[in-house]
Amino acid sequence: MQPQLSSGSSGKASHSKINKTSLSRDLRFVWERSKKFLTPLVAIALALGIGAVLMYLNGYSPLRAYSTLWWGAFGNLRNISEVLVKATPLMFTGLAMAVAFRASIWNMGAEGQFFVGAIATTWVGIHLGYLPPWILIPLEMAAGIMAGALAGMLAGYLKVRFNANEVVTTIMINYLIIIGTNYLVTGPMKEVTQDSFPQSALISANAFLPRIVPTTRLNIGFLIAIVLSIIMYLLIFKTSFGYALRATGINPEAARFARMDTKKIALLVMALSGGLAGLGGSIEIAGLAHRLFSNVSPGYGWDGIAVSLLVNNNPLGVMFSGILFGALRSGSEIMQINAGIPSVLNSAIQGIVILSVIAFGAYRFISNKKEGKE
Amino acid sequence: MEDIQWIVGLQGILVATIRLATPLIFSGIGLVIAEQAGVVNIGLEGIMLLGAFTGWTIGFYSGSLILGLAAVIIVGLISGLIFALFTVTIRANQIVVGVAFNMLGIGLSGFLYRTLFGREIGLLKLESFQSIEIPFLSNLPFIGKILFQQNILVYSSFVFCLLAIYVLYHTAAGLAIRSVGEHPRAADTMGINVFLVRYLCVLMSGVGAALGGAFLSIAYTNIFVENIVSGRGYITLAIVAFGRWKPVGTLIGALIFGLFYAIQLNLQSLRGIVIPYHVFQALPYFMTILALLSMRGRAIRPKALGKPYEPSA
Amino acid sequence: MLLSMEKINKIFPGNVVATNNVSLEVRQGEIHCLLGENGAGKTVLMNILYGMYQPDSGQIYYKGQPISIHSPKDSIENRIGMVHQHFMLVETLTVAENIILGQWKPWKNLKEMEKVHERIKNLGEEYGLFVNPNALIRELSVGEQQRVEILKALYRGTDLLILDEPTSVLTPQETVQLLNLLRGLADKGLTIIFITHKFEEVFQVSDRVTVLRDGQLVGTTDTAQTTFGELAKWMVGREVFMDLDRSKSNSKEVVLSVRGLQATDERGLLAVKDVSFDVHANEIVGIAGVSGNGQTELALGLAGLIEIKYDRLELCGQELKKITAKNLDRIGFGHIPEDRQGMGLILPFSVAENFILGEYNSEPYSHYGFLQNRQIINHAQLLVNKFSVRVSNVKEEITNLSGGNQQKVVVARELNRNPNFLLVNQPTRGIDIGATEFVYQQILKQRDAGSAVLLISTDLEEVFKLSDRVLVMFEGQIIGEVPPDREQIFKVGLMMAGKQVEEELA
Amino acid sequence: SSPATSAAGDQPTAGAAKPFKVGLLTTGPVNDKGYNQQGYEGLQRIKNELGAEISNVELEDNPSLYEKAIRDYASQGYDLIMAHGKQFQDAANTVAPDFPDTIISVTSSSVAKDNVIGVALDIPQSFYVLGVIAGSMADKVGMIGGQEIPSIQGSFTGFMNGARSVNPDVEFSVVYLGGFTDVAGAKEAALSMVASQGVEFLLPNANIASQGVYQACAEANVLCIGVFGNQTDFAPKNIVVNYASDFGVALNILAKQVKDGTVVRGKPIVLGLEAQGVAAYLYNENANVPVPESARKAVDEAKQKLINKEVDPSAPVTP
Ligand SMILES: Nc1ncnc2c1ncn2[C@@H]1O[C@H](COP(=O)(O)OP(=O)(O)OP(=O)(O)O)[C@@H](O)[C@H]1O
Ligand SMILES: Nc1ncnc2c1ncn2[C@@H]1O[C@H](COP(=O)(O)OP(=O)(O)OP(=O)(O)O)[C@@H](O)[C@H]1O
Ligand SMILES: [Mg+2]
Ligand SMILES: [Mg+2]
Repeated sequence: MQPQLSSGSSGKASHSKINKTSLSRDLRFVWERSKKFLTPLVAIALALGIGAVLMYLNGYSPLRAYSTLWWGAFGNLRNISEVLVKATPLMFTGLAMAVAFRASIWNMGAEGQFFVGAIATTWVGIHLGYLPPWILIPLEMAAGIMAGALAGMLAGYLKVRFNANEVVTTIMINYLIIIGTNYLVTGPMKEVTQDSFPQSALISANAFLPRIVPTTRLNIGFLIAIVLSIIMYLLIFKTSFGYALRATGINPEAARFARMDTKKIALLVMALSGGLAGLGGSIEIAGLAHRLFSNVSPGYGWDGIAVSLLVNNNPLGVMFSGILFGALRSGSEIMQINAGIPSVLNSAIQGIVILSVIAFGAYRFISNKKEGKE
Repeated sequence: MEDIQWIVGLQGILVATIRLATPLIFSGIGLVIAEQAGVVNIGLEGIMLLGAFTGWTIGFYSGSLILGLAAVIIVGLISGLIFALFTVTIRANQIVVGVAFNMLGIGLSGFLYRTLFGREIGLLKLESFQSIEIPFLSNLPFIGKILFQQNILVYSSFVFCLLAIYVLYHTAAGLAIRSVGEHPRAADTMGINVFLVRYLCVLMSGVGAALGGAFLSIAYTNIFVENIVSGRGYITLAIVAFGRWKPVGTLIGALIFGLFYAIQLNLQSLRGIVIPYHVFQALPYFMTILALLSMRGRAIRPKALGKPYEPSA
Repeated sequence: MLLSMEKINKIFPGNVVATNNVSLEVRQGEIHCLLGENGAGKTVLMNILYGMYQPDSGQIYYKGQPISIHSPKDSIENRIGMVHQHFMLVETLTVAENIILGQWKPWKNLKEMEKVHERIKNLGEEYGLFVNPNALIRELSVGEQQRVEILKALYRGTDLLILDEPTSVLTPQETVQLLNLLRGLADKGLTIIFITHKFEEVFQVSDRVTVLRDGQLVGTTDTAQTTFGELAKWMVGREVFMDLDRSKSNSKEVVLSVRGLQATDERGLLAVKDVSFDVHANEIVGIAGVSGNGQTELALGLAGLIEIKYDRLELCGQELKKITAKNLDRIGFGHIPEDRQGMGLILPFSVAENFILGEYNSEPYSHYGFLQNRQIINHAQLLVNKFSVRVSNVKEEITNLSGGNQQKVVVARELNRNPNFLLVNQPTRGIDIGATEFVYQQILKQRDAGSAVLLISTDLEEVFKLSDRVLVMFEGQIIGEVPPDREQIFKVGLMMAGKQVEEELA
Repeated sequence: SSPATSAAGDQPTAGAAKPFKVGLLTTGPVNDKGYNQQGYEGLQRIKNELGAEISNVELEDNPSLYEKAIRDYASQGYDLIMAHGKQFQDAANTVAPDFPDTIISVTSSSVAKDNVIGVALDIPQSFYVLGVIAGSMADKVGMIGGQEIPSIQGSFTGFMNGARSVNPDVEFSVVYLGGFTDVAGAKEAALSMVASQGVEFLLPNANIASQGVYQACAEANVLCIGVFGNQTDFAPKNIVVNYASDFGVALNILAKQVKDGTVVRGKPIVLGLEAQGVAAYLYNENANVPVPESARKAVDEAKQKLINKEVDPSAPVTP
């Protein structure tokens, strides 16, 4: 009995391999489908589990925490609507990421693009406030989209023209935009009342987004997000542009071989991505804040990355992961009132969610060698 | 009289430059090592926060900064280990894992700080590293104060940089690292363990980041504050790209960034200046972008950077 | 018996059977040729010996001992060296650095490089392998790079040296040099396994030869005992040089006319210098040449994938100022690219999706910008049947297809557009004999249907089998044209090495 | 380390014997040794002195969160919701009508409307006094602020007026950090002021980041003021005076009124120096250079002038 070449079991391994491949041919589709939905769920469960351990170790009662979290998120109509209110901006930044990541463009600038969207909308909402809502609202949103798209295209242009790594440029542009916002609200756009906070004036009431449930803050912005999720899904998976976008993302060489203008696509993708984030900022202002502050976004841009990745950059999935993260954010405040648990914890939980999703290998798309081509 | 004042001012700026650059040097050099081996770690911000928290907390409880540092290094290693596990072994996308790390770092450091030190206690301080005057050198006319009257971590950041240069460009290990970042398969055929090399390099970036963070909480100042890193992790990414993935370039990048930051603080404090201070605040970020463009992207970035290595079946 | 590999099995994902119970025996001090068509399993078998791949089953005995090789580290320790088909050199490092890579203790200081340079020089003199130890790899020619690969092995000290298709990138003189070198090494007691496609080389240099076909061992024999014809039969399983029935080309209508074309490679060096030629309708023009003489750049240039300069270029009677996706589409252009997986296919996409690459944006597959799934699937089904691609379901990811079937998909897609001008580059690389024959027939069909075909291949047999005219490319220039009759093959072989050879011989 | 909450039930409807419930909302950590901690200490006072059932929420500094946070409290039957910061004004006004029985206080706001009641200290006044000390001890004075928000701008204005009143040719320099978390940045700002501007006396007002300034003063050995609480042990030799403004007092007054139902709706509570115990100035006798007698006199005079409205601490000044 001589020693085996590779590890002793390799002989068996080879057989099982053959069987597996033939068997999987039949089962593959079934498996793929169920896996898609199961993985995120398991991942979330795991993340909450780890969160519970953290709480327990630090002397909090996880049970109490999560029950309040649940109640705080879905306990009554208002809480539910608040979850959706919080989900709205996350869905926009999430969509922005989904589009970019599908094309393997690492747009880290959703935060800044969200800000410029908010700025543009505020400006329109204040200076063109006399216009009737049915003109003003589309107009202010268009402004937000334009602003975000331009911010996105700037990084896109630097990428295709100077081949400047978009991860770096978008992050730097974020800083510039946020500092710029600070300047605007302490200077040019500052409300002109005595002892006022660094904030713009209120936008005209004509610019306010109609609310869906009058007694809550839930506004049509949420519906727009839902509709856009569906549109983006169709765009990416059902149109020829989406085909080109995904092809470029996976294998630029082949894309160029197929006579796709990869540079143009990169620019368009950055514009689209930025536009979505910008619209998010726009709706944050028109639907909720009604005026510009130095910190319109508490990091929605960054959360968007998680929102999108959790569902393998699938726009339809973004609806759900957006609501999930919305619930985490919204519920965690009640959790703080009633269980005294610092809200910073949910940032940690979000991080763990991403990692456990990876650990469960949800997206070969992102994580395997095909992507490595870029 | 006026020009004396002027020279003193300049000296002040340069002293500040060094201090502001130190955390960036730590995290930057660590990142260079990882990226030379082909791994991008954008999770620095998170790891720096964990480092700042650990160093301060352990230092506070044990009363010993050395223990604090030891703990920081351990945390850096653990972070690096987990990062490598995900990016090298599981081969997940490196950007994604980095983002997760940032969220984790912010959340965890904040949460633990709150639960350990509650709210009533308010904030505590511990004795931080004091600056050490290097005999003779520290008395040199102009530069003495700038270079040789800093604290131990400042000096060690430069040592860290020198070590990196030595290892990367003067040892066989350096050859291995660079080949792994450039053409992992070729390295593999030469009997180099690609995974091992990448693990070790990522560990280095973890340690560098953790130390960079700790510098803020136990050397530069003596307290931990939530989000004390305030974006320095992201700046590091830019600086390394600016430094063309080389230790020296990164060192220069960090110093330039520190210089601009020091300058902006000074310009702000000038009396009767009309330009809004935001312009100065924006300066460092703006310069980073310009620097990046000036390289026309044909920067010599490791070919396999960001690409997981798939050993043949 | 220095080495014996027993019953080696290797199956790749997607049921690609690379080697099937292959056994190989190599004697101490011999030069052992490994012969076989593309995709026969030669590289895989050797990669297994070198520890790059792990076999699913099988055993290796080396110097009488059963050994297990889990990684190149193990094979290196066993003094086994390999020169890979695709060079394994780090371009940003110097020759010397590449040679000692992984050999030194991690903390050893690079100052001691001086000694290495010395030894490299000595080795160079001993074996006539001259390279500047200080040169960066990216500054070296292909031939020089190969010398470095061999030096790597010699420097480490090697008893068994494997060379995978070393001559496919060499000029005939370089080949002669190499073969002499190998002889010398063998006489010094080194054992050599030598993979090639070229029979002459087998007879020139080898002691024994083993033939693989479709991943299976056909047989091993003393080179002296066998003949050209027998080996050929073993290799392809039947009479070689399948004479494709073909009518004479008789078209005068020029489809592609190029004058003074220039192109640079990614390093910015001039790779194609002032090339001019015509391709007529209903004609196949073959471009023969050793790889790395500008064919790749020429092809990419004509496909509009890299910037090129030219004095004048006419496609289908239209003068083009610039080659763009648009005017290629308008003219009807088909392209079978050199690098199937890197360029021709998108591996994570389904077979069906891959079939519309390049037409994804045009009717009927896209209607008002929306993909028409039914049309796409039907289209795929149609082509899969018509070109007999082996695939269970066109919705399946194309990664799971064998190299040959992947190539069939590309060919089917490009020919189906029935282009006026068809650019074909290395159409049968890495695909098995069946597929190869099929591809040949398809290309001929296309030509008979009136297309102008430009065929680029490093495989002389292929060029001569298919072409109506043969152009020979050398160092970025077309240095001659010959009719495709077998008598010319030798002459072409010389031309491929550049004119100076003729002069030397004359 | 136990979370600072009492047994507030998970369900919004409170128990039978209705407890007096007070909630605090801040836009940052309540351990910031600054503005937010002031509010939190007030809350503790209310718990201890009025036996109230308390809880607090730290929000991200993001306005679109405020309305919900206030509602969360109101809908859980809280009697007094203390929104700690002017930035809550909009949100408070929006929510108030839906919960008429709940009193919502907005700190640093001098306006009131029905059950929304502003609770403010006269910031410029109290910093005017600090300015007097600075002006009489130094000719080059520096100020380091977190962001350009009213409470901080106002404090600087008052401070500069005070300094000028005793030392006409005193020079000022101001740096805004653009945030409240970068301790290192704050320290560097202070050090560079000293190094390049020759500043001799520093006033921080950047919540937690102020810590960096105290440290800088200790290292560069320049004088400074400890704001919002006793900061002496962060720079024992350099802090000459601590300013402890106590919102706690003001909030306590309001809470008391709410508890016994004597609260006057629609009337803001603005406390100046005249009110007892809202603004305390603790001299540090162990400082390298203790505040000289002359200066202390000047301080008392200034206080009188301010109380009698003889000087306007908010008058525009140029640095
Ligand atoms: N990494 C791989 N994954 C899947 N299949 C592979 C892989 N490598 C080789 N194959 C398949 O194994 C078979 C043998 O390939 P191999 O490279 O050994 O052929 P070869 O004889 O070297 O051909 P060539 O003459 O072109 O070098 C081919 O069908 C190929 O498609
Ligand atoms: N990962 C893979 N999956 C599927 N097929 C593969 C893979 N890697 C290689 N192959 C196929 O195996 C064939 C042989 O592999 P190998 O790497 O030896 O290339 P080759 O055919 O020898 O290249 P060449 O023809 O240039 O000599 C390739 O042509 C390719 O089609
Ligand atoms: Mg081959
Ligand atoms: Mg091969």
